[in-house]
Amino acid sequence: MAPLELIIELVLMPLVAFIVGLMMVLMMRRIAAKLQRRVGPPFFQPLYDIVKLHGKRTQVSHGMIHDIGIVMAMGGYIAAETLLPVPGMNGIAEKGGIITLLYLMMIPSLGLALGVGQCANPNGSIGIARALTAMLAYDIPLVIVVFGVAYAAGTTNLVEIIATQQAGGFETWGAVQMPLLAIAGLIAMHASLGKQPFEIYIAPAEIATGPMVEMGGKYLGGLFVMQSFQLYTTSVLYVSLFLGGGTTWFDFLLKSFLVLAIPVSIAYLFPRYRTEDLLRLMWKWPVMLGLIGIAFVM
Amino acid sequence: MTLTLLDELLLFSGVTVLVALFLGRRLPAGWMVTILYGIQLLSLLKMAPLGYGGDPIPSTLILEVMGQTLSWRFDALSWYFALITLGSALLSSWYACGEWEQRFRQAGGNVWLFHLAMALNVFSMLILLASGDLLSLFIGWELVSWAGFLLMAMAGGVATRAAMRYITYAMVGAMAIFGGIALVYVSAGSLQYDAILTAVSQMGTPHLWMLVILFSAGFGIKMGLMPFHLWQAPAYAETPGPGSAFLGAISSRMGLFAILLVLVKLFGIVNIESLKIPFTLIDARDLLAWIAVFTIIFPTFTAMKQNDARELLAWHGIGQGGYMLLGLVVADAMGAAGGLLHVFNHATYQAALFMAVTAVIHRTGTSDLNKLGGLVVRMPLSFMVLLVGIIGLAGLPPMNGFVSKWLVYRSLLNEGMPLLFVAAVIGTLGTILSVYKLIHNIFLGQLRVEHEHIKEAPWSMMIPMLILAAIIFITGLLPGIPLAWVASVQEAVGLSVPNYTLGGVESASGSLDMIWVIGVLFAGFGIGALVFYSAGKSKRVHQLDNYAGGHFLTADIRYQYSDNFYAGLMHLIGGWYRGSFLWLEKSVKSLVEFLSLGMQGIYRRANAEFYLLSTALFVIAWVVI
Amino acid sequence: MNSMVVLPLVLPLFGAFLLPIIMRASVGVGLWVGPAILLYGCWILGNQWISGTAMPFSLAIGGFAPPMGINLYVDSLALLFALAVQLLGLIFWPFKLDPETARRQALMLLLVAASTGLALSGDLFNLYVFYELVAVATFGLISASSTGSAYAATIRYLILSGIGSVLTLLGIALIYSQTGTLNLAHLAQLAPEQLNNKLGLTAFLSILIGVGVKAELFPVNTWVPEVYATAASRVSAFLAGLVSKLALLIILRLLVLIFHQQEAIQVMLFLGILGVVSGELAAWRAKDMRRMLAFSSIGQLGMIFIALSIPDQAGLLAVLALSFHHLLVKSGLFMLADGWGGAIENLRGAAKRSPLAAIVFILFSLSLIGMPPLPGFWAKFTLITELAAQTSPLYLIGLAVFLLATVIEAAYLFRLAALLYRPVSEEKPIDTIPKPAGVSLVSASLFGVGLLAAALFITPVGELLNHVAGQAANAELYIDTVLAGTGGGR
Amino acid sequence: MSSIKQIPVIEEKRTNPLARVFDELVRFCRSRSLFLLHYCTGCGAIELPPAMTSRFDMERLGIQPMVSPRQADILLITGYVSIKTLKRVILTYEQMGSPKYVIGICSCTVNGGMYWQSYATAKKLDEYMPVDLYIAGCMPRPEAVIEGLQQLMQRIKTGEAKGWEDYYRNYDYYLGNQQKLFGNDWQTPTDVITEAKHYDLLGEGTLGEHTALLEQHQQPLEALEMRLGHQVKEPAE
Repeated sequence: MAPLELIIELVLMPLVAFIVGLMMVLMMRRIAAKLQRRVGPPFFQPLYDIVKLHGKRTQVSHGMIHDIGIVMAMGGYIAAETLLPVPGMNGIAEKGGIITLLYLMMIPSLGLALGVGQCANPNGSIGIARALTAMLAYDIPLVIVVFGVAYAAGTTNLVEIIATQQAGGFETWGAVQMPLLAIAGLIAMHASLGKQPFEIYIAPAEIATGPMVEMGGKYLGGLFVMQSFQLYTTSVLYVSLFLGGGTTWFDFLLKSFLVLAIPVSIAYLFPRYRTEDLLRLMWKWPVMLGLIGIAFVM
Repeated sequence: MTLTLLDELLLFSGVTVLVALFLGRRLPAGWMVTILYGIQLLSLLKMAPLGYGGDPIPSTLILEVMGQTLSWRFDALSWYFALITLGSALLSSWYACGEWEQRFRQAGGNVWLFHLAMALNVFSMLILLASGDLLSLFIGWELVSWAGFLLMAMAGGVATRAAMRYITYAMVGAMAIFGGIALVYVSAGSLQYDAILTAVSQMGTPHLWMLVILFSAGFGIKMGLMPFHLWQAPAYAETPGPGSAFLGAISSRMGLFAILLVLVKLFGIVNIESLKIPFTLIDARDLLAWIAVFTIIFPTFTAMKQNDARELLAWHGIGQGGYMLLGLVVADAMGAAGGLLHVFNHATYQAALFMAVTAVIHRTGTSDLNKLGGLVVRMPLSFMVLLVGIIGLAGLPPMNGFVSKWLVYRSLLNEGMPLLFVAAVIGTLGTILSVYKLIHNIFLGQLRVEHEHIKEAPWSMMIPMLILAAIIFITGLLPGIPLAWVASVQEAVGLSVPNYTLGGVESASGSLDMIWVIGVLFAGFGIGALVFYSAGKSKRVHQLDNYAGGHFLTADIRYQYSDNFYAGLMHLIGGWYRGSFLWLEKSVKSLVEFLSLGMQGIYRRANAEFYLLSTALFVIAWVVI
Repeated sequence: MNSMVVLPLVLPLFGAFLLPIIMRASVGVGLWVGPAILLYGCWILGNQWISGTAMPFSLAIGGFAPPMGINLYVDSLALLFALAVQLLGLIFWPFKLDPETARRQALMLLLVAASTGLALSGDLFNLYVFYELVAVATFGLISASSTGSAYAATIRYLILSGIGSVLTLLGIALIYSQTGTLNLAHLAQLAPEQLNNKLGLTAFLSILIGVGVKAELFPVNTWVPEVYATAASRVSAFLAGLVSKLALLIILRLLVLIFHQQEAIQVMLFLGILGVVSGELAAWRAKDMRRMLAFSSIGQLGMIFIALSIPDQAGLLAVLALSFHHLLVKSGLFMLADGWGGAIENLRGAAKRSPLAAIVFILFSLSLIGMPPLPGFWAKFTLITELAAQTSPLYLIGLAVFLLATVIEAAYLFRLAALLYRPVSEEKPIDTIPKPAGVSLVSASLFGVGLLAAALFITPVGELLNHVAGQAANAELYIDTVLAGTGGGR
Repeated sequence: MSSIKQIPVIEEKRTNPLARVFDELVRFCRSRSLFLLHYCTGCGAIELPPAMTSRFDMERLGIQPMVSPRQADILLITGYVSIKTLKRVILTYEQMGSPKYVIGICSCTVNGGMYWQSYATAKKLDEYMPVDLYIAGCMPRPEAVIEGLQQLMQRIKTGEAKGWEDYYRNYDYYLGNQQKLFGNDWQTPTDVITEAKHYDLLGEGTLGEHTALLEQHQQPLEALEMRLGHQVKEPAE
C-alpha cells in the first residue's frame, strides 16, 4: 500500500469514528428521551456540548498528570480506531490484531484513571476503583468471546475475521455461527459501555459522577470526545466480530447503530446494580454462555 | 592453558566477591563493586555471539570428584539469563552505592554485608547458569539458594523470619531435586546431559512421572509456583531496597532457567505431554500449565489486598512467573518466546518498580500505601519510572510487558486452550487493578502535609531507574532486539523459533508490529494533546480546592481514598480469600511440631529403657519366628 | 615394624594404670604423660599408614595362630579408626586442673586404649571385651563432671549399656555354640553353612541391639540426649564423634564378614529410618543446644545405619563418608556447645560476642545439611545415589525420609544460626551472652579447618575412602589375610 | 447594585472576521448547552423535576442536570439561603468554571421573601455573588422556570450574561459583603484574586480594602507545582 494512502487512512479513520461517535451519542440521548416520552436534544447537541466545554474561559487543573490523563484518554482511542477496519479502510489492523486492539482500548481508561487520581478527590478515586472493578467484571466474558471468535477464524487479524464472515453471506456471520458467543458478547459490550444498569462508576447520586467529579471545561470535553469514540469502537468491534463487518458504508453504519441501540434501549429501563451484583451477574451468565459457546466452536 | 571468555567472566565475578569481602568496609566500596559488575557485563558482552546462535563457550575448569565429572560452559540460554542477572546487578548496585548506602548505614544497616551478599548472589548465579552437567547444576543451585538467604536475612527481624521460611522451602526444593538427581543418575549412569538425554528416551512412565514431579516441584519452589509460593513475597519485600530489586528481577527466574534446562531441554515437552493422568483428560503438561495459571491468578489477587508497596510488588513477582512458565509449557514457537521474553521484560520492570518504591521509602520513610499519596508533585521522575514500570507489569502497550504477554496469549489461542487463556487474562486484569492501587496510593491523590517539603530521589538512585525505564520502553518499541536472543535460546533448548521482526512477530494467523502500534498510539496522543492544549488555558489549583459536596477542606483533613481500595470487589470476593495455603503451611508445621513432641516424648520417658529393650526383643522374635 | 601397631593399644592401657601414681609423684610430669603417649601412638599409626596401606595384615597375639589364638586385624579401615581415636584423644584431652584430673586423664587413656583395641581387634570376644572397657571408661568420664543430673544420666546409660552388653554376650554365645569359634575370619568361612539360619539371625540381631546402644541405634538410644546434655562437652564430643562409630565398626565387620541375611539388613534399614525420623524430629523442638546436637546425632547415626544396609563397596563408602564427616562436624559442634550449652534463648546475639564461633557454627551446619562444595554434600550424594539404585521400595522410603530429614535439619540448625545473629536486646549487657571457651573454640576451628581441607581435597579424600571401603568390603581378603598370612604379617 | 463601580462591558469584538465567527459559534454553543447545578436550598427545588422530565423536557433546549460544580454552567439557587448555606453556595460558585451563570429562583433569593426578617437568612443573593437572572414567585411554576432559562439563553447568545466577569472585576465588593456576614477571617479554598490575574480578568474593583484584609490572614493556596527537589525553595515562613 502506498504510504500516502495509508496516512490518509490513518487520518480518516479516527475522524470518521469521531463523527459517527457523535451521532451515536445523539442516538443514545434520543432513545433515552423517547423512552421517557421526551423530545430529546437537537441534532447537534453533542457537538454543542463539546464545543462549549472546550470554550470555557476558566478551567481547573489539578496538575500535569490531570492534563496528560485527558490527552491519553483521547489519544488512546484515536490510536485504537486505526486498528479497527471499516469498509474500504484497514489502517494498520493487520499489524496489531484484535488482542492488541483490546489492550489499546485499556489505555484511555488508564489515562483517565491517572488523571482522576491526581485530582485528589475521593469520589473520583472511588469511581476509578469501581470502573476498574467493572472492567474486571466485563472483560472476562469479553475475552472468552474474543477467544472464541479468533479461534473459530483461526486468526487474530480483524481483517481476516471480517473476510471469513463475509465469505458466505448471512450464514457465515459470527452471530449465526456462534449465537451463544454473540449473546455473551452483547452483554459484555453493554457492561463495557458503562450504561445502566452497569453504571456503577458514574453513580451521580452516590459518588458525584465518580471519575468526572473534578472535570470541567476541556477536561470534561475530552471525556465527551472519549465517550463518542467509546460508543463507536464498542459497537464497531461487535459488528466486526459477529455481524460480518460492513461491505458498504451503509450497511456498516446501519449495523453499528442497530447494535448500539440494543444496550442503550435496555439501559434506560433499569436502575443501577451494586458493584458486587454486577460482578456476580457478569461472571455468571455471559461467562457461562461464552464457555458453552466456545465448547461448540472447538 | 588459555582462559576462555567464560573463565574470564567467572574470574571477574570471583574478584568482585573478594573485593566486597576484603575491601567492602572502605567507603567507595559500593562504587568499586558497581564498576566490577560493569566489567563483568562487558566481559559477558564479549560473548555476545552466543545471543545470536554462536557455539557454546566452555570453561577450562573441569573437576573430577568422587567419580563425577563437573564441567561448566555457557550457551545461548546461560548467556541470556546471565545478561539479565548482570544487568540487574549492575543497576541495583549502582542504585545502592550513593545516598541510599549512606542512609542505610546511618540506620544501622551493614553495607559491607549487603555488597558481599549481592556479589555472592551474582557469582553463584553465574556458576549456576554455567553448569555443564546436572551435578554442577545442583551445586550452583544450592549456592544460589544460600546466597539468596544471606541477602534476605541480613536485614534482621522480620526479614530473618521471612528468610528462614524461604530457606525451609528452598531446602524442600533442593531435596526434591537431589532425589531426582539420584534417580536420574541411577537410570542414566552419569549426570552428563548427553547421557541423560539418551536415558530419558528409554524411561518408563512411572519413572518419568516421578522425575517430572520431583524436578518441577524442586525448581518450582524457587519460582514460587503454587502451592509453594508463600515464602517469596515476604522474603523479597523485606530485603533491603536494591537487594529486593535484584532478587525480584532475577532470583526466582533461576527456577525457570533450571526448568528450561531439565524439563524442556533434557526431558522434552513431548515426553512430558505423553504422561497422561489417569481418569482425566489432562496430561503432565496441562498440569504444569494449570499450576502456572493458578500461580498467575492467586498471587496477583493476593497482591491486590496488600497495603505495603513492596509486598504488593513481590506478590506480583510470583504471579508474573506464572506467565513465563505458561508460555514455556505451551511450548510452541510463540509461547516459548513469550515466556522467555517475559523473563527479560519482567526483570526490567520489576527492578524499576522496586527501585521506585525504594526511592519513595528513602524520602518518606514508609511504604505503607495508606500513609502516602500525592507524591507526583514532589517526585515526578520516580512517578514516571513507576508509571512505565506498572504499564509494563500490567502488560499494556506501549511497554515491553505487553509484547511477551501478547505472545503467550497468541500461543494459547493457536493451541486452542480457552480456559488457560481466560485465566491468564484474569491475571492481567487483576494486575491492572492492583498496580493502579499502587500508583494511586503513592503518587496520586492528596499530598500529606508532612510530605510537602520532600525532594525527588537523588541522582545516584534516579539514573539507574531512568535507564531501566528507557529499556522498558525501547524493548517495548523494538521487541526484536531481545527476541533475537530469545530465538537463539529457543534453538539451544530445542524449541521452534517464531518468525520475529524488529517490531514484533510475523505470523500467518495474526502479526504484531509494535513500531506501528506505538507509532499510532503516540500520534493519537499528539492529536489529543493538540486538541486539549489548544482549548484555552487552565489554572492549577491547590489540592484543597476540591469538590466536597460544599464542605470546606482544610489541610488536617485526610481527603484520600486508599484503604480497602476495591471495596466493591471485596464485597464479593473478599470472602474467597480463605488463606487456605497459609492454613496448609501452618498445618504441616504443626504436624511436624506434634510429631516432634511425640519423638521427644520417646526420649524423655523415665523408664523407657526396659520398655524399648523389650520392644527390641520383640522385633527380634518377630523376625526370627 | 608391623608389630609396632600393638603399642598404641598397650601404651595407653599401661598409662591409664600408672598415671594416678605418676601424678601423685609429680603433677608436672604426670600432665605430660598422657599427651606424650597419644602423640607417640599417632606417630606410630601415621607411619604405619604411610608405609603400608596397600595390603591389610593380621597380627597374632600370644603366639597362637588364628583361628586358635587371638589376633589383631589391621587394614586401612582399622588403621583409620585407630588413628582417629588417638587424634581425637589428643584434641579432647582433659587438661583442666582440679583434684579429679588424674582420674579423668586415666579414664581418657583407658578409653583411648579400649577404642584402639576395638578398632583393631580381629576376634569377636576381644571386641566384646574392649567394648565393655569403652563402656566402663565412659561411665567414669561422664560422671566425672560430678553434677546430680550427670549421675542420673550415667545411671540410665549404665543400665541400658548393661542390658546391651548382656544381649551382645548372648549373641556371641549363640554364635559360639553354633560354630565353636569366635575368630572373625574363621566365622566368615563358616558362616554360609552354619550361621545362615534363624539362629544366626537371632545372634546378629542380639548383637545389633546390644552394640546399638552405643551406636545410638533406635530404639536403644534413649540415653543419648540426657548424657550428651549433662556430660562435659569434650566427653560428649568423643562419644558422639567416635565411640558411636566404633560400635558401628563392629556391626560393619559382622555384616560384611558373617551375616548376609536379607532380614538382618531390613531390620537395620528399618531401625535406621526410625532413628532418622525420631532424631531429627525431636531435634526440631529441642530447647538446648546440646540436646539438639544429641538428637541430630541420633538422626545422623540413623542415616549411617541406612547406608550400612547396603553392604557393598559403594554402601560402605557412604558409611565411611558419613561417619567421618559426622565425626568431624559433630565433634566440632560439641566443642562449640562447650560454652553455648543451656537454653537456646540465651544465645541470642551470640555472634556479636564471638563472631568466629558463629561462623564456624554456620560452616558445620551447612556441611551437616549437605551444602554442595562441603564434604557433607558428597557423603550424602554417595548415599542417595546408592539408595536410589536399590530396587526394594523400603530403600526408596529411606531415601524420602532421608531427604525430608535434611529439610528439618536445615530448619532447626538455621533457626539457631539466625538466633545467633539476632540483635541483642538493649537491657542485656553483651558480656552476659555466653561464648565458647578459648580452647574449645580453637579445637572447633581445627575441625572446621579440617572440614574445609576435606572440601578442597575432596578428590583424594574420596579416592582414599573408596579404597578403604573396597578393602573393608572384601570378605575374601579378610579371610585370606588372617588365615593364610599367620604370624607377624606378610 | 448601587455601590458597585459601574464598569463598561468591554466588547470582545475582534477584528479578524474569522475569529468573530468563531466567537459567535462558541457563544451560540454556550447558549445551547447549559449544564445545570441546582442547589436545592429551599422549596423551589420541587418545581425542577417537572421542568426536566417529560412534561417540559429541558433537554430539548440543551439543558441537563449535572452533579459537581466543576461540570456545571448554571448555579440554580432554589429558595431561601441561610447564612450557613450561603457559605457553601459561595464555595460552590467559586468552584464552577467560567462562564458561569447564577439563577435565583423564588422570592427568597430576591429579597428574603417570607424570611425577610430572619436573622439567619441572607436576604439579597446579589450582594454576595452576581446573579444573572431572578425568577420570582413563591414558588415559580415550571413554565416560568423554562421561560427564565430561555431568557438566559438569549442573553448568553448576545453576550450580555457577564455576571461571572463581574465577580472577578468587582471581587472586593462581594468579598466585603461576605466578610460583613461571615466575619473577617472568611476565606474560601478558591483563590479568586490569582485566578483573575491568571485569566487576565483583573478589574479596578478586584482589589481593595477587603481583599487586603483577606490577604492578612489567608492560608497559602498556591498549587502544588510539580518539581524536582533540587530546585526547592525554602518554605516561606
